[in-house]
Amino acid sequence: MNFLGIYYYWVFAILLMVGFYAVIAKLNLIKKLIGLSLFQAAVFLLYITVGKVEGGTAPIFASAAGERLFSNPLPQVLILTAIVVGISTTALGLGIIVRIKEEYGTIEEQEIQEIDRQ
Amino acid sequence: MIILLLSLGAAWLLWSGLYKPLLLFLGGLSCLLTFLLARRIDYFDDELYGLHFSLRLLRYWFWLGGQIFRSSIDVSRIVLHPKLPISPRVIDVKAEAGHPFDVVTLGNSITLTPGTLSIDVHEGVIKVHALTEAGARDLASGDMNRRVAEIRKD
Amino acid sequence: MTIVFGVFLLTLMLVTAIAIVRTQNLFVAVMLSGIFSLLLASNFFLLDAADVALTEAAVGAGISTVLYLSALALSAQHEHAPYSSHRLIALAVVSFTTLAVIYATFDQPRVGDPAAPVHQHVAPWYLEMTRDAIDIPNVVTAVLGSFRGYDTLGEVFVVFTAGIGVLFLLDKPGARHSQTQTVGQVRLRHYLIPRLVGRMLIPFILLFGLYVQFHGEYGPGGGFQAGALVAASIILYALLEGETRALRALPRRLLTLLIASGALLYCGVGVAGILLGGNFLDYSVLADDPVKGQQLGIILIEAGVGITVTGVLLSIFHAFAARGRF
Amino acid sequence: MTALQAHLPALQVVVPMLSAPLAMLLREHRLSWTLATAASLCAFAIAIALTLAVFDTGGMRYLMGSWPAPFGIELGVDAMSALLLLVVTGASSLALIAGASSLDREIEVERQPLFYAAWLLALAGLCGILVTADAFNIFVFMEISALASYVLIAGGPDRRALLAVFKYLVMGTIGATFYLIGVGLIYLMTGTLNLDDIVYRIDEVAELKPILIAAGFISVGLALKAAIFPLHVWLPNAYTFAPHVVTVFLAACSTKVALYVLLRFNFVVFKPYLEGHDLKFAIFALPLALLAILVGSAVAMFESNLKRMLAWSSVAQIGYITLGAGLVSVAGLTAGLLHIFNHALAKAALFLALACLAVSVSKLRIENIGGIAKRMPWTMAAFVLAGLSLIGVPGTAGFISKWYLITATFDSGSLGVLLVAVIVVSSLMAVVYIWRVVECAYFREAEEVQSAREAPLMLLLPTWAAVLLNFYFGLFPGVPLELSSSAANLLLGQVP
Amino acid sequence: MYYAVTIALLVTMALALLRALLGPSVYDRVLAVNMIGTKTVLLLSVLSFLFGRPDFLDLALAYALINFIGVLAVLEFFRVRAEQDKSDANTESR
Amino acid sequence: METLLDILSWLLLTIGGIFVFIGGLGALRMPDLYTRMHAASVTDSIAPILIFVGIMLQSGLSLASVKLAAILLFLLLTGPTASNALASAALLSGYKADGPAASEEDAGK
Repeated sequence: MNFLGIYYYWVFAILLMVGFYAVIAKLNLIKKLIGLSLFQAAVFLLYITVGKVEGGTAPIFASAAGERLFSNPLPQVLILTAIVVGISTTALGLGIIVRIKEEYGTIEEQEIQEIDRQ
Repeated sequence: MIILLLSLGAAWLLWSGLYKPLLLFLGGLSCLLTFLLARRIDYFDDELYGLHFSLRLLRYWFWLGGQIFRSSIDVSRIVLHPKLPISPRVIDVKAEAGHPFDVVTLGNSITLTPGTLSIDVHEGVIKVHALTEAGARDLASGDMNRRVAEIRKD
Repeated sequence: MTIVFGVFLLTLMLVTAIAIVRTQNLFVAVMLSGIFSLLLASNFFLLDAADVALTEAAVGAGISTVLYLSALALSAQHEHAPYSSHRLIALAVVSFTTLAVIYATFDQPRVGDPAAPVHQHVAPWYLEMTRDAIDIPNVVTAVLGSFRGYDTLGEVFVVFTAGIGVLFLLDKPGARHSQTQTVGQVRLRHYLIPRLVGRMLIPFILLFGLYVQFHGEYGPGGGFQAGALVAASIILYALLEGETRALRALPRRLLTLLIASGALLYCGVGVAGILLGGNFLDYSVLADDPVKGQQLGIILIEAGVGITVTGVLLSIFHAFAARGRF
Repeated sequence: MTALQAHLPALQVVVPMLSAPLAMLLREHRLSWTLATAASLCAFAIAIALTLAVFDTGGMRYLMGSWPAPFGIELGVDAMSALLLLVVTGASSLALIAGASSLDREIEVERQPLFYAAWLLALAGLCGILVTADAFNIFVFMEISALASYVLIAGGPDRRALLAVFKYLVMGTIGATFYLIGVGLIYLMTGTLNLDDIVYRIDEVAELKPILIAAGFISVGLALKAAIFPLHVWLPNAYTFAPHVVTVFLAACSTKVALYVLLRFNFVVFKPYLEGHDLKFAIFALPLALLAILVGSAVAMFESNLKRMLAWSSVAQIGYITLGAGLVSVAGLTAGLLHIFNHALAKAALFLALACLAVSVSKLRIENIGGIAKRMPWTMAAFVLAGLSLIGVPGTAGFISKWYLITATFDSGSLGVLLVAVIVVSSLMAVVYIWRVVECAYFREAEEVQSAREAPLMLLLPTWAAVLLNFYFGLFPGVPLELSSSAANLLLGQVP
Repeated sequence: MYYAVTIALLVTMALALLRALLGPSVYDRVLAVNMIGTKTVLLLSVLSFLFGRPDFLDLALAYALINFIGVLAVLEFFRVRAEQDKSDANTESR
Repeated sequence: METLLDILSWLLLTIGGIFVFIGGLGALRMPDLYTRMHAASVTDSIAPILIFVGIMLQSGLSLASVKLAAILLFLLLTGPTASNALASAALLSGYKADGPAASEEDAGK
């Protein structure tokens, strides 16, 4: 049980790594952005994992739920906000990418820098 | 239009399952809002009127369910067969019913039935991809086509 | 048993994530991130976060896929050079970060341990106070709307900023408007089946969106998810019938108004709190009975969130679409 | 009025925030400029009122939604936030006033309402970070201000602005996400998000690994946002290609606010409980600060694009601030905080002068401004005087903070001499790069600037206001000094 | 017994994911996305009963809906691209 | 009666699960896109019907059942529509539909 629990944290760490790596090492701007969302998704996972209570249920009082143990609502609230922030960043980033493509004709970082150097 | 409004209302009531005055009020508001928007997006042109909830439709559904079950087993047998005995082919089916809505019903029924897949609809002719020759023959016999056409016959 | 499911899903997620990074076809990457989102959302659901799961599905699998696709339609679909020359440095930085994170896991409390400090301090208070002071079933909505309403205000303004930003960037006056008209008209009109089925469903999707909006207090849902769903239904219409017709139904001017009015509504409720003698965002003073006031406040601010989100998402979509191709 | 007094911390954020949608709705760019400026001035007035309140009572607390502290979100204003609030709202107001005539050249009239809305949001976001006392709330407002500043920078007319913004966006998001990870780990261990409450509860778990890692993540994330030395790579281009008044605003504010959060976390939250925190902080901060100072100044010396030159100088100045903080003493922190204030003054004046120059010179490169001083005497005079403040000539604001910095370093023992040497060397470098400009503008033959005219009054006025403020605070450093010393005492947990 | 269904669904998701990874054509991947979407809807419905919280069926519906819109968006994407290729032949070669 | 319903619903659920699995397997084993779609449509049509009916029998005549029915209806409407959309998109971009020898090239250039 304990191992399985730790597994969540590790997956978080590895996801973080994969996303972060894509952000730093990739040259394609869209790929960077996708990496960034992976990176953020990892953090979402961390928070939600933290909020889970064993044997608990979603923190919504309902007749079906009765008097059961509830999971922690706070991380969920935080992540709701964070998801929204994430999509906003993505949208803005995509907007910038579209403009870059129009101005430069490419979305590869290296090629853009070459064009600028000329 | 009234049908839409009624079905929206019914959908809300059944879905919500909470009958507090406030929520009922909000529900009414939502239905109205949806209705207004539906009008704005030209929801009510003639292509769509064809929602006939009749006994015949129900009967068709049951028949279709049977078809789905039968052909599902057929396809499953093929999938589980070590050699994958398939003989795919494409045939054209001309829809007997003329109304676009019925063509859509037919097209979707074809897709819904495993083993046949409608890939393109053009002026009442449905291009169908069939997994096996038997499936293609079945469809070409026009049983489903006739039944769909019958739904609307008054 | 649940945790086994979770582990299974997590493993799938890992595989997907690695595949996303490895593939060079951007379209494939976008598709895979759609899958990733769905898996992530299922995981959230397993971890009892119904609201978050709904949001992740609406945002990750829905809206962001659409946005990525529309950006992709405007740019290349293939990466050229896969990695920068600083690949090794990157790897080193990343490994270091990961090791740090893994190091941190050693002293962490077991996942789901009810005695962990996270569940001790503030959380029980929220559960209790939601029952007493606000009296709505969904604790997440209560925390979101009232206890931490200020965060949510910030969230709305983040969305608002993104909307402004995309409009500012892409709405350059006189950019390719003539071309849009002809290209945008065709859309999926040719495809009979999707068009008819889609159109038949639009009102119901819309209604469902509004349902999610107004049942945020009772079940999973709320302004943001509702906004995303409503926007999705209009986007569906735009996909089926063309940009121009969608814009005719909901003109830009109206969308701009929506964006601003939602944000204003939220802020206005907060200011009303001050005017009526409470603190900013204090809903208790909105009605004679504090509990009723709280409920009223939450409904109002959720409406504000929903309106803004709908407006912003649609504006962003149109801004991308108006660039001519998608 | 007294009734409103209690709401000031909330209003500080709400006024610009509420104005943003309105500014967007106003279709006419003059109207929305007026609204934005009015809101910004109003925010400045609120900041002054808050500062007075801080002098009176030592600080203010405000409960959002009237929910009690660890559960709801609490706002708190103390000396440190008051200092930064003054800087942020003041710079925003000055830059906006200057923007009336400068921005029309860079941004189409139709898009200006959106631009002003974004400006107000950036302002609201920065104020939001400064007044809040909640770890997660800081994240939210950090993202508002960050997203808004991306928009502002992307308004730059040069297409290279786009790539610069994209890099900034990626870096900024990484920084924010790191911060989020750190906050998550803290929350995991303490179960609370309120800063004061964290301080109270972190005691029991402080020795555990997650807290240590959290401290690391938060520090690195914020360092990225604050452009502390090796993580500064996004800054020069972002500043260079932004519209001129945006550079004025951002150079004075955005990195400083990130520094503020960094200092707050490190000193208030982690310092008392993490073993050897002082030492670790100093070990990381001091070398980086020194490198930043030297590298930033050196690059600035050889840079011929004027804006980029000043941007690199900013990297160096951030180094000064970190240096002050890295000393981990009251004197050092006082100097660092004071330098936040004074550097903002000097940089704002310099960038404003550049904005004036840009009226007549299309490319702000050093080759292009030969002999311009004859054509634009007021502008260049402002540039020179502000440059003096940046160098740290006695009588200017820049001198005060450098003086304090030097005294603080002398107190820190044997290392002190080295540090002082670095400060002096970099000041000399500053002389060099300012002098290059001066030489070019005053003593070179006028070549292609024949048609140059003096900048419009609306632009000169704020520039000169900033310059004069440099001298005012150079001669009467009372207010910022008092604020920064009580803030330093607060950070180190000593009763003043 | 819900467990059995859940396991079947999860395994199928894995299979579909495998299909998405293998490709070979982009359409296969879209098909896989669609399949995973449908499976998720089923999974959610089953799980909400497994957890004894049938009120979460809302989620399942929302997923179904989003999935549908996503696939249509992809279709539109293909259409746009086909048109693009037609209009400028020298666009990105393969 | 209770037990009968139980047994029936378990039966349906199990068969549904089996069909789901077969569909997934088929999608993996089949040689080309269209044939894979046939396999996928097993999971899209029969499996939801069986599973949802199975759950409905469990939950009895309640609002949950209505919701389940609505979701089922929605799935049955959208599933084939999406397949059709996908198939026509593939056809449009020249993905060959005749026989198993369809090109294996990556169409997503």
